[in-house]
Amino acid sequence: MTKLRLSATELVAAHVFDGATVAVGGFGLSGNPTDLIHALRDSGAKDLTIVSNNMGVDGKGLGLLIENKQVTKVVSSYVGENKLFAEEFLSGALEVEFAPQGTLAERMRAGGAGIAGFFTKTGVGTPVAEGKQMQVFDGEEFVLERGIVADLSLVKAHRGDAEGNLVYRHTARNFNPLVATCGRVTIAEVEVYEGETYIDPDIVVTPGIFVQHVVLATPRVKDIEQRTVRPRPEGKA
Amino acid sequence: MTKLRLSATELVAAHVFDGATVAVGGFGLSGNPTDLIHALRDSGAKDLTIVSNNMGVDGKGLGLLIENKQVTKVVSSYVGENKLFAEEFLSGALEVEFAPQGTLAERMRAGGAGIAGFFTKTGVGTPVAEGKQMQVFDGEEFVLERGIVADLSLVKAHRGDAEGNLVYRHTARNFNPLVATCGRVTIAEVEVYEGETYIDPDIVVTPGIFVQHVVLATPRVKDIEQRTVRPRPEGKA
Amino acid sequence: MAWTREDMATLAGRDLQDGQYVNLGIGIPTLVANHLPEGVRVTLQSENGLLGIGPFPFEGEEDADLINAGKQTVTAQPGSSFFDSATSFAMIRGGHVQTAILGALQVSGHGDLANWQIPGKLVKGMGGAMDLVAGTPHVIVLTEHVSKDGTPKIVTHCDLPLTGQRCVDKIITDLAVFDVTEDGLVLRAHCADTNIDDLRAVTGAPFAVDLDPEFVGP
Amino acid sequence: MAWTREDMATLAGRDLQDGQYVNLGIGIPTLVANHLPEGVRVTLQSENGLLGIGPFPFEGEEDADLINAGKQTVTAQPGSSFFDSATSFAMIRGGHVQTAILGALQVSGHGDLANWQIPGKLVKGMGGAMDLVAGTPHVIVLTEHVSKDGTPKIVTHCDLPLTGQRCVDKIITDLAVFDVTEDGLVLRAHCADTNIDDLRAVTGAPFAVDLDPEFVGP
Repeated sequence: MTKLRLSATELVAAHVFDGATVAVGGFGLSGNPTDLIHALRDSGAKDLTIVSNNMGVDGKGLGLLIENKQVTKVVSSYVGENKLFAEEFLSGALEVEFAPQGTLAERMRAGGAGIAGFFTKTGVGTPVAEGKQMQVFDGEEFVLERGIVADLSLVKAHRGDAEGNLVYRHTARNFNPLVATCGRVTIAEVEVYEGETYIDPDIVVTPGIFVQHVVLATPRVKDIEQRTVRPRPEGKA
Repeated sequence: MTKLRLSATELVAAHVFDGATVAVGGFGLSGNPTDLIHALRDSGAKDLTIVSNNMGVDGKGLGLLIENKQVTKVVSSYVGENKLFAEEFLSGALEVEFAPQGTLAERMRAGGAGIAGFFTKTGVGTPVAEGKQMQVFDGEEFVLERGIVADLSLVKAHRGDAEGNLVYRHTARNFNPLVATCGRVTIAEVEVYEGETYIDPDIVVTPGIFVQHVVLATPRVKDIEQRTVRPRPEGKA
Repeated sequence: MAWTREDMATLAGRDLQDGQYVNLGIGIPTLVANHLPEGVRVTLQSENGLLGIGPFPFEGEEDADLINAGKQTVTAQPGSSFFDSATSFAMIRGGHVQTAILGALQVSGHGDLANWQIPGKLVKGMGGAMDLVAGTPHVIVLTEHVSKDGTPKIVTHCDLPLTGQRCVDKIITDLAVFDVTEDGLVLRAHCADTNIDDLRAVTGAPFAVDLDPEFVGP
Repeated sequence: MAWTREDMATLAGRDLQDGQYVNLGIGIPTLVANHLPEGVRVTLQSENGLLGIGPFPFEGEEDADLINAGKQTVTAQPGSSFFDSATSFAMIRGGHVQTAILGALQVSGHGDLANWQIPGKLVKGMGGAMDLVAGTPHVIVLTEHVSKDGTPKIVTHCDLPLTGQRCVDKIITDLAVFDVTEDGLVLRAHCADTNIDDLRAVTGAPFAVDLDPEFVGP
């Protein structure tokens, strides 16, 4: 038995529906489940709520779903890299719920962990706390934030095995392990499929219990948003 | 610069004080920071509150602190393996706050993560929820549980490096990564010290930011509480 | 003859589906691992931080760093994973572990469960039981129908301190199988040498009868 | 002459102690990494999941999987670690990252900070700034003393939407250094070619004066 599936397109189409809440991993364009985002676009599902730290850039990442007018609402911490998004937002076609980055990560973790809500100091006294329940603990004020459960979670990992165990590479990990936990159905796109040569159980980051399906990513050159380098020291190749 | 310290005894004595709350890793006798527990006993610190899933057995693990009458209160999920503990508890010399195992783990994580409290369904309608704040979310009742911050956290890890990064071995991981996060001061006892041959950053479980000091464990045969085995199949060595 | 512990484990095993994640409590529930229907493979979760519990180790291969929630030395299956206790209970509390099978001191007709405190005895603690019954979507209780002194373990109202409220979905005893519904207990099957009247006499809660015509004894 | 951006970074660097964990915001704060006092080594945290940010990679060695919170390609120092965003903000929210250095649109005399929403412009979001100022024990703001149109950035009351309330501990501008205390701002130092009267004219909040006799210019 393996959780590997052959077609990302068929898989996403089978699990998404109009009005669904979809959580998507990634920070900027790093650690994005690109094939699964393409499959989500190809599904044509409408009125989606997307929960993701960022919303891609024009023509890339989750920006594709904006172009395709599939999104009604986004829950994000930063959406500044996407011009079309800005237009849709300003025109009122798109609802945005801003969540501080750490609050967003914790809300996904909470949703996946059966935690209905948690009290954080983040956002107290700011627009983020407006209309939310406040409570004082040990003399400090906290705001209640709710867990998020998604109908479908799309995850990018570096390696995955037949049981759905996942490991990530460098900062491409970011939101992915949290997105993996909060989906009613979670699909992971992996660069390397280990099959029954399982990942060492001591280094598994996302245990397979959180992952229902695995697809192998199409090989591609990964996008870099800000290519910053330094000159090589003299005499080095 | 390294976080390695030579004397567990001196280190614990320097950071513990009468009345301190001390969080200790381990599940049963597995993954116990044995040298650090010995150092805590040797410190003679009194009126301690111990936060740990279990309280050791007679003469072993945290049981040593009970024998030495250093403990006023324990926060645990299961304390059934320790006869002296039972006597002290029944005589009223020892206060016990029972916390469900998952709630205890989450409370430590919350304390370490700046979460004042969280809502869980665990314990609703049971003695655990008595006197606690309740709240209904989406038609279900939840109980508010508080984060725990310890004055001192004692952790057992398999390997540690100069930066305090830690990895664990098999189920000896248990509560240790959570204990590591919730201490104002955290000391890790490691079986293997990697020094500046650092642990691969992709497999670090506890990042060094959570660990102030590292000590090298005294080599010893680890305790097993329930030695269960099966017969070898015929013809195998 | 009443069903044996193995029979009870067999009946519980039939409730599991291939590919499920399951947590087995100490005692009779542990036996379920060895009584799964043909073709059904489940992954066993141990709340101390292991997904994919394997059999006991061969003698001499015990590892103090590899134990189950009963603190017994075990092995790990191929494809297993180790994780911390918060992640373990994220799986449990978040409903990712699909079925939990536990013992009971008392269980009510509405699915309240008491299994962590014995009257007059020392309170040892609930361990992970409260989290398991609160978080797991499907909870099966495996228990003797009556306690050693003959008192019904299935009751209208638990007088022992609860482990969880309205959390049990199915009760399998040495005499009978009950579903726990919104309206109370429904008898689905019983062992060959008892009958409904006898069952009423040893069951402390009322139950409806809707015997499963497809039931096959263990 | 006012202090340069490098001068401001140098002054902020003096506030850091050897061995600290520090988060640097985008812009002037980033420069602090290159202006640490002799013998002071800090570990830089990047909220997207890296502890131990190294310098930019050599050309050709950029890795799309290794970026900082500004989405720039970086490297990782020896002894670094990667982790998920919830763990990253557990570090931040839990107060384990000891100092955060950020920019400001406005900062009040009581330490309120506004740095995520510009009036009349599109709201892009707060990213991790709200978590950083709420969770980090020591928050330093590095900012020009006045905005491009000459308006004071230090104000009695921020009229821009807040990032955090009473969260700033120290303000370093191109003209002066202030501590933020319970009673409001205290001027601790200023650059050579300004004076207290001139500072009052360009500072929108009142401040006490308690110049640090040991202050050495950058």
